Amino acid sequence: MRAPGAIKSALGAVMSSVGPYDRNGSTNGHKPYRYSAFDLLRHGFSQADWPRAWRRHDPKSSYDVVVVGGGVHGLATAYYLAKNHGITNVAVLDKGYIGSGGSGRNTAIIRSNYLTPEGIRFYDRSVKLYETLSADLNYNAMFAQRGHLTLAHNDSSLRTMRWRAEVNKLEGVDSEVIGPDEIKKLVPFMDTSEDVRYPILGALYHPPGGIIRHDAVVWGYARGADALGVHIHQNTEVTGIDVTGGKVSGVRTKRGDIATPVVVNCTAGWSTLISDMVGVKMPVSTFPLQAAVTEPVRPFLNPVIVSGTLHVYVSQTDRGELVFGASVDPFTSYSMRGSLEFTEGLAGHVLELMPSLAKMRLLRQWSGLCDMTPDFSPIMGVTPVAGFFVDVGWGTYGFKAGPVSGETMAALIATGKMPDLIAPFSLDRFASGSLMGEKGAAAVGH
Amino acid sequence: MVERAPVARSPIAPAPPTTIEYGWEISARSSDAELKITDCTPLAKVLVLAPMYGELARALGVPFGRAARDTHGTLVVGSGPGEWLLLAAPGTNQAVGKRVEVVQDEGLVSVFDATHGRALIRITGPRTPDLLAKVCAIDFADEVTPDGAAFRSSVAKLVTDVVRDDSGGARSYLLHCERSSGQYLFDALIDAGDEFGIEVDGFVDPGDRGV
Amino acid sequence: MILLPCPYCGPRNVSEFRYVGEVSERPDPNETGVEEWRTFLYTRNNPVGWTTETWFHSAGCRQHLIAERHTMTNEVRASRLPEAQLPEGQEERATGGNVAGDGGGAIY
Amino acid sequence: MSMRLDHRPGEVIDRQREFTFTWNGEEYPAYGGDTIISALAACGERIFSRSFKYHRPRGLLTASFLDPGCMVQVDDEPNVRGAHRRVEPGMVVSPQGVWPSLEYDVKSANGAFGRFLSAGFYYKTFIKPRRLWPVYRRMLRRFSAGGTVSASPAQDYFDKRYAHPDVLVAGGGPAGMAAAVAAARAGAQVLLVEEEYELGGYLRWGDEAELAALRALREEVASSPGIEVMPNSVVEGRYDDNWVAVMQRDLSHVEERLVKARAKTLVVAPGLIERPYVFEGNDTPGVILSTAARRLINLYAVKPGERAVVFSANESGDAAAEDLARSGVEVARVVDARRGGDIVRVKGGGKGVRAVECSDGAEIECDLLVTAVGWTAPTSLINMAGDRPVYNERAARFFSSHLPDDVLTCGGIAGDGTLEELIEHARATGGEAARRAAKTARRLRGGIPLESEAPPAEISELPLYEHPALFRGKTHGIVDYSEDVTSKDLVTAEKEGYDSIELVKRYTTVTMGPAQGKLESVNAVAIMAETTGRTIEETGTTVWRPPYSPVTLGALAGRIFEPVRYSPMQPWHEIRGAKPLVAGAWIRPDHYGDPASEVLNVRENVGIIDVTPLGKFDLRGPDVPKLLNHLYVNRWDNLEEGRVRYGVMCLEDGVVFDDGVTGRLGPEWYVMTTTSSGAAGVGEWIDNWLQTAHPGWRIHVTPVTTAYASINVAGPKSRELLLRLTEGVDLSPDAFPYMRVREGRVAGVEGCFMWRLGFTGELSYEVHVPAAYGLHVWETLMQRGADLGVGPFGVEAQRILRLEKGHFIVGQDTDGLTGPYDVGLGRMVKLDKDDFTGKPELAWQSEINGRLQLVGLQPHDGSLVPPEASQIVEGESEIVGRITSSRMSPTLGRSICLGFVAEHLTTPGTKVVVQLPGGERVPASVTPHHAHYDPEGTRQRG
Ligand SMILES: Cc1cc2nc3c(=O)[nH]c(=O)nc-3n(C[C@H](O)[C@H](O)[C@H](O)COP(=O)(O)OP(=O)(O)OC[C@H]3O[C@@H](n4cnc5c(N)ncnc54)[C@H](O)[C@@H]3O)c2cc1C
Ligand SMILES: NC(=O)c1ccc[n+]([C@@H]2O[C@H](COP(=O)([O-])OP(=O)(O)OC[C@H]3O[C@@H](n4cnc5c(N)ncnc54)[C@H](O)[C@@H]3O)[C@@H](O)[C@H]2O)c1
Ligand SMILES: Cc1cc2nc3c(=O)[nH]c(=O)nc-3n(C[C@H](O)[C@H](O)[C@H](O)COP(=O)(O)O)c2cc1C
Ligand SMILES: [Zn+2]
Repeated sequence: MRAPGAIKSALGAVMSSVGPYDRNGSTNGHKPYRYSAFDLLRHGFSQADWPRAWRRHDPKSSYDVVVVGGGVHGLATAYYLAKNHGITNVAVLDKGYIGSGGSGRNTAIIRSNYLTPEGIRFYDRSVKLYETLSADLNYNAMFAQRGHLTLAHNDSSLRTMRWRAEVNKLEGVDSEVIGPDEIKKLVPFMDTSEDVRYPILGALYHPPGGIIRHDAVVWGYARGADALGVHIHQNTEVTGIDVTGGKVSGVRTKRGDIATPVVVNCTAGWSTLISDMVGVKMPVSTFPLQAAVTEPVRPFLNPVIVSGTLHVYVSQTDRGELVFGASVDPFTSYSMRGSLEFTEGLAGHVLELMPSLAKMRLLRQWSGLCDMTPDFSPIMGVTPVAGFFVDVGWGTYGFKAGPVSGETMAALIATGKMPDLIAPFSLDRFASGSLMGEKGAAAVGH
Repeated sequence: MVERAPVARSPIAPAPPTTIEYGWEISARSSDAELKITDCTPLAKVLVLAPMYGELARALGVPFGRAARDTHGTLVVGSGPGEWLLLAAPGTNQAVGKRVEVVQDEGLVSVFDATHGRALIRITGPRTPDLLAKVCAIDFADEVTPDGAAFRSSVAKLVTDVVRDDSGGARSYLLHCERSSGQYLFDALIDAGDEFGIEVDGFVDPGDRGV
Repeated sequence: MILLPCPYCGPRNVSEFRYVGEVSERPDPNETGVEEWRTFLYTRNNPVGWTTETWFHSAGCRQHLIAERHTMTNEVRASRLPEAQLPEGQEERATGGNVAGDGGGAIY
Repeated sequence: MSMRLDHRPGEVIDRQREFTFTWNGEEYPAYGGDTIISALAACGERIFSRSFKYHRPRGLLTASFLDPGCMVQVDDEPNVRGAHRRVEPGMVVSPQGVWPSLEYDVKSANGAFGRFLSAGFYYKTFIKPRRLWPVYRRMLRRFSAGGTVSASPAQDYFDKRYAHPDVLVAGGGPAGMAAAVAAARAGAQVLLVEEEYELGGYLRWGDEAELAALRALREEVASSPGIEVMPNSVVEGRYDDNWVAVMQRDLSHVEERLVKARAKTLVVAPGLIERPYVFEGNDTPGVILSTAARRLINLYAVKPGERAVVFSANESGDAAAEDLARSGVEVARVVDARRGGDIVRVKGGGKGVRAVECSDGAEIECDLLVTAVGWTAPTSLINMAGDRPVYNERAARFFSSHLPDDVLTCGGIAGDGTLEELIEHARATGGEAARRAAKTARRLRGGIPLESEAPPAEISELPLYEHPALFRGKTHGIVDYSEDVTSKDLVTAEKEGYDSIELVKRYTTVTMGPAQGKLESVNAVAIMAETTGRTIEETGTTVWRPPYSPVTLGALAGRIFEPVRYSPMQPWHEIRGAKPLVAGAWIRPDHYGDPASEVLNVRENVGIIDVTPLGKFDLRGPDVPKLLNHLYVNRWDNLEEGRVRYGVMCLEDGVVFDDGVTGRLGPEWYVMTTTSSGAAGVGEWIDNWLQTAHPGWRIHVTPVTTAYASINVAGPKSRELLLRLTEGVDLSPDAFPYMRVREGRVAGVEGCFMWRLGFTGELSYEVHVPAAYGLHVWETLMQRGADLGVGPFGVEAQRILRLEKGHFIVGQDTDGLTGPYDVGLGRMVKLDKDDFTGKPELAWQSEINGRLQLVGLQPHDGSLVPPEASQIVEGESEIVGRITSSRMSPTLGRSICLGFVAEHLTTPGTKVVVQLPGGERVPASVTPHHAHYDPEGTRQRG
């Protein structure tokens, strides 16, 4: 595998060819329009139009960096390339509308209480970035840190919860195992009695966890990146990548060819298709993951609830709907049609936790694609093809990592130096057999 | 040196009143409801593994997917590829097994007494297809699963052998599952049959009729 | 719920089966090198389109089978027993439909 | 004020059955057959809810299930469709989400601020200061829509069933009925599903000719054998391979039942949904659709108002005008869109419509505006079947473009025509559906399609009538009633850059409410097309997804089937008050009151434990040693008859997967045991190896986990106890030493086998008894061992006993990356074997260092039991290990542990630092062996 340094020089070469950057990124940026309560009032009175959150462009013939995939990862990468490194000649390409992948379909759970120290540090940085994201982007993503409960229904998952709690405390992340009484206080609707099929023995309580308005994160990054000069091209499917002399030289799209020395694969569920274009084989399998919402009812559920044993997650949005998720479908597929088995299983499991919800009605189910890796951890960094970067393997958990991934991938691309936070997630860990221990938790605690 | 004769017990708690017969504790209840459920676990259950198209297969005379009675009244069920389940009167396990063992087959043959490892339930009555339609995704229409059809599928989420074995003109099915879940399956069938007025009927040795 | 045609039992709900995964050749454990073996362990083709995979009929005949499925439509166009198990000259029996002889067909 | 009319020919109310119910705290009269809303409307009520964002008063709009303003709370059930649900005597119905009351709602002040609450306003504000956001959020949450759920567990009964219709017809209007009859006549078994309480569709509120046609069709349906009719039931979804979900609501003994149908052919005949018109004031109470007016008048005999304006673009509007006139409503004006007429806005207020302003400047006073501007095709079901609907400009609605073979359409969704034409087309469709179903039936049964099959029927296409394209008038109004989204919001959002239909949907939440776009979608698309200058076709629609209409969680869950497993001794455990432990599907005794004394009893006397859940496989055939060699890391081809051996299995990635003992009972007969939780996985894994990789091996594998009841008899007096019960086995230490297996009779039961092993560290026999006799043997052991002090012990005591002996548990003392070398089993791995699972990985593993190692640990303070998962640390916060098992040892009177430590800490005697969950740090030492008790194993070998 090529050393990261090589990428730096590759990018360096292009950068000199396109001339020096304005560090403020204002060469081709425009002045961002600031949202505020005052503005809202002003517009309310004048009923004047708001400016576009991001603009449309025709694709240029070349960019310094082409990001494939307009989800949270791609957009955040572009945003931080521009903001932190002044690299603004960047295009983000998406085959559909921005957020049409997992970023627009996820159950929006944000937390950092992973199992391995590496995992915890990485996701904790993301939570920190999320905490200030609305202010940074001047776009309210409505991060609601209502607390996150992972239920334990048997000894072994309780043990895993404790394990996670202990490692988290050592990493300075707030996580604690609590008992059924405390759970009942936090969630009065929960059936904490002992004589049920899957009694609740305890839970891992993670107060900083919560949910966010996922679309707003996507739009906020898009708006922020656009303001710094990044081009966002929707309905622009990448159909091929050109490699010359072992180096990336351009991408082909349904809207024409684009020359570029750097391609970043941020396509999650479709990521092997993109990597296949340059012959980089990845240990990724695409599984559908489904979710559903109910009709709204008055708020009654504050924290986010996850039960690994019952394969179900529940949270209530501020609009009053319950948002449900489950584990991935039982076989690989690129189909997003969804299944009845999913809603049946889901409803059964939700009612085992909260039997009094039997008359709530399921409103809509949908499905997204997840790029699953063997060790339940992402693949980030360089590949054997110079200039071809990957930020994939986000599986069922990658939305929460959007900000930190963008920040670190941008740093890697711009500086050629591998940030410590993502070093453990490199593609070569599979060949070297140093898989991440999150699988360890998955194996014992589901 | 052992004072008490061993008593065999089904995994399904017998509906009172109970009695001991054929060495088994069984329910002595009798019902004349239209839809009946009986715990038939005391029947001898012999499992035969042998090549799918060998001598023994020919001798058993039943392919996978079908069930039929042999001359001894034993119900021979083609329960899997290269797998047969033989159901016979209580206590005849050894005899049934011996009858099979004498057949010469080139391939590997194994004969097991599965009496203890499995539970066996019979449901009888015209509405049995409606009951089964609540717990099993297979089509119970005559054209698809006629009398004598046998298959393994999921019944109330449990892997179960199902045999259509009409008795005396009445629709009837045998359900055969792993022992430890016998009570579970029995309860699930009663729950599903509730709306059709299902009742428990005690076990009676089918005698000469075989199973 | 897709229907998966079991070579023995006929078409059944996919929920009766367990997905084992893409068919992949196991390298000779005594010859293999790290890279080849780990590729076998972890890397899959993950195509959009037809793929050949192993399934286990866990709630039915308890046999493994090989199916060709389209990963976009989930259509299954063929299924057979694992190669090695095909009785000689009987390949045609092992594709879809009525393989279990007279009785198997009664099962759907 | 009564709005009830005299008898109508098609009315569905039963005037003989009169009763009262409660609405908003007051009693109201109703007739049988009334919906909640028709009964209220008959009493002159016009406001049934408040809108979600602006809290505007809302009344009737569609008078059907979809009616967005008619969601009410019935007892503890939220979001009941008041315009669909039949009212019952004594029902307690209340408005939702209003405070303090329906008439006076303080939140409606929002209306005045509406201009500031444009779509997406919340993304633009509450950003700073950050600490105030949670406060804003709580405030926003007050404004959420919907009713209330109560925390008291519901006792409702729901269930499910499967169905296998040849032809499933979705929609019981004239088209659906005709298709069903034709299919049945062609020999198909038909399931005819109708969302409303009776068959008939729009014919039910029609004129006399239509009512006559309705009677004829109903008669045909009733007299056709092979049609099962499900009224008040909804086709909720079409999934892959025509797996169709139907929600049946008309049953007496269950709340709702989910019917899962494998339809061989699906006929989609849902008719058309009438579309509202977008203009200022279009959500004012008193603005209703033509079909709503016709339903109210003709089905419920309710007069919708006193003085009406009708805005009509089609026959439905014209018919409504006639119905109104005939029922004594003054029709002040019919504005005909076909002749260029249009309406500009409705003036009104809290009480409803006051006047209508027309495009010619006329302002007409009235209390009712009826609109008939066109239809939306409910393409939801055909979309789910993979179809992308296309827009037809002439008919001004969407049509299917490409349907799979097993889906057909008829009726309004397929085209226009006279009733006769529609019925004829439906009959042809029904016949073709039956023909295709017959073909599928043969395929499903494994048959080969016949050569001489009937050729596909020619179904002539229905005509398409020209319809004006009317979506929005000259003013802005509500597009999505339940989400309070206006056309202005859509225009604004588009200008802000949310310029595709998918983005505008998510930004404004248009179509995301309870009707899921059935009322709103086409208007939203049209408005987007208008602002972007694209066509409706280019703009496209959003994705329709299941369910067709919202479905209760109870019905989706149905009866909860979760198989449970019990051992034959369970009745005894229950009588003895064992604390149950849920272990996967198994329910096991955790302990019988005091695990510590159960441990001591095993060490001092003899204890018996029910270990039936241990996975057990009967292996027969000449090639069993090959299989064992392949599955386990250690060697098996040299196991002699009568012996048992412990083995460890790894997966191909070299991670420990399962362990257990396997014994050789005969020349070609072995029994393998696995962990209880691993049994299923190991079984499938064996099947996989034998069926795909080594089909030539002559082996029969049979799972026998519960064919045997398994009882471990452990303790110094175990031999003495067994001597009293066993026949045919010489139990003397020389004849039956450690790690041997013997067959014999126990407590009079034939066919038992037992082996000696040392999991507990004591002399012990694991006795395997034909399961039906398990309880008998167990009871006999208890009886005959009374004087020896025999007692039961549970899983907890067993865990302590094994920890005292230092045996690890797969899954507890190992994780998803642990290899055999990490847990001290390196010596077992026989790399010189030709092949076994994980061999290459284990070969490489044998050479690497630096992985955490499993060791025995003892806290210096023997009274302190560090909780499992306590971390072992160095320095500030560096993690160098963790405790995996930890208990107070009753035998040693001190705490004992197993745990992982970094390689440099493995030397016996090394002091490590354990951080307790409270943060306190305590010292512990690495012990010389994993075993804390009798490390030489003299007791178990005795
Ligand atoms: C139902 C569901 C629930 C989830 N819940 C959570 C959760 O609660 N918390 C959490 O943290 N994570 C969750 N996830 C995971 C999370 O959604 C993803 O990991 C994350 O959104 C990935 O973001 P991304 O930007 O990498 O990819 P995506 O958002 O998937 O973006 C990839 C983009 O690439 C585009 N693309 C693909 N191919 C091409 C091409 N050839 N040319 C151009 N563009 C292309 C796609 O159109 C898509 O927009 C969930 C996922 C799903 C499906
Ligand atoms: N709707 C009218 O008022 C009206 C008036 C005049 C003419 N027409 C024309 O007559 C034709 C109507 O005949 P038709 O039979 O197609 O429609 P229909 O509207 O008469 O009947 C369709 C039926 O399907 C039911 N339905 C819809 N979706 C369902 C689902 N998912 N599950 C179960 N039931 C469902 C509806 O409740 C309705 O009763 C159309 O072409 C229409 O233009 C209609
Ligand atoms: C967190 C979250 C909440 C959602 N809430 C709703 C909702 O209230 N109503 C709705 O119709 N859809 C809701 N959706 C689903 C979307 O409508 C849509 O199904 C999803 O974005 C997938 O897109 P698709 O269905 O167009 O493929 C929600 C989606 C997410 C991720
Ligand atoms: Zn099968």
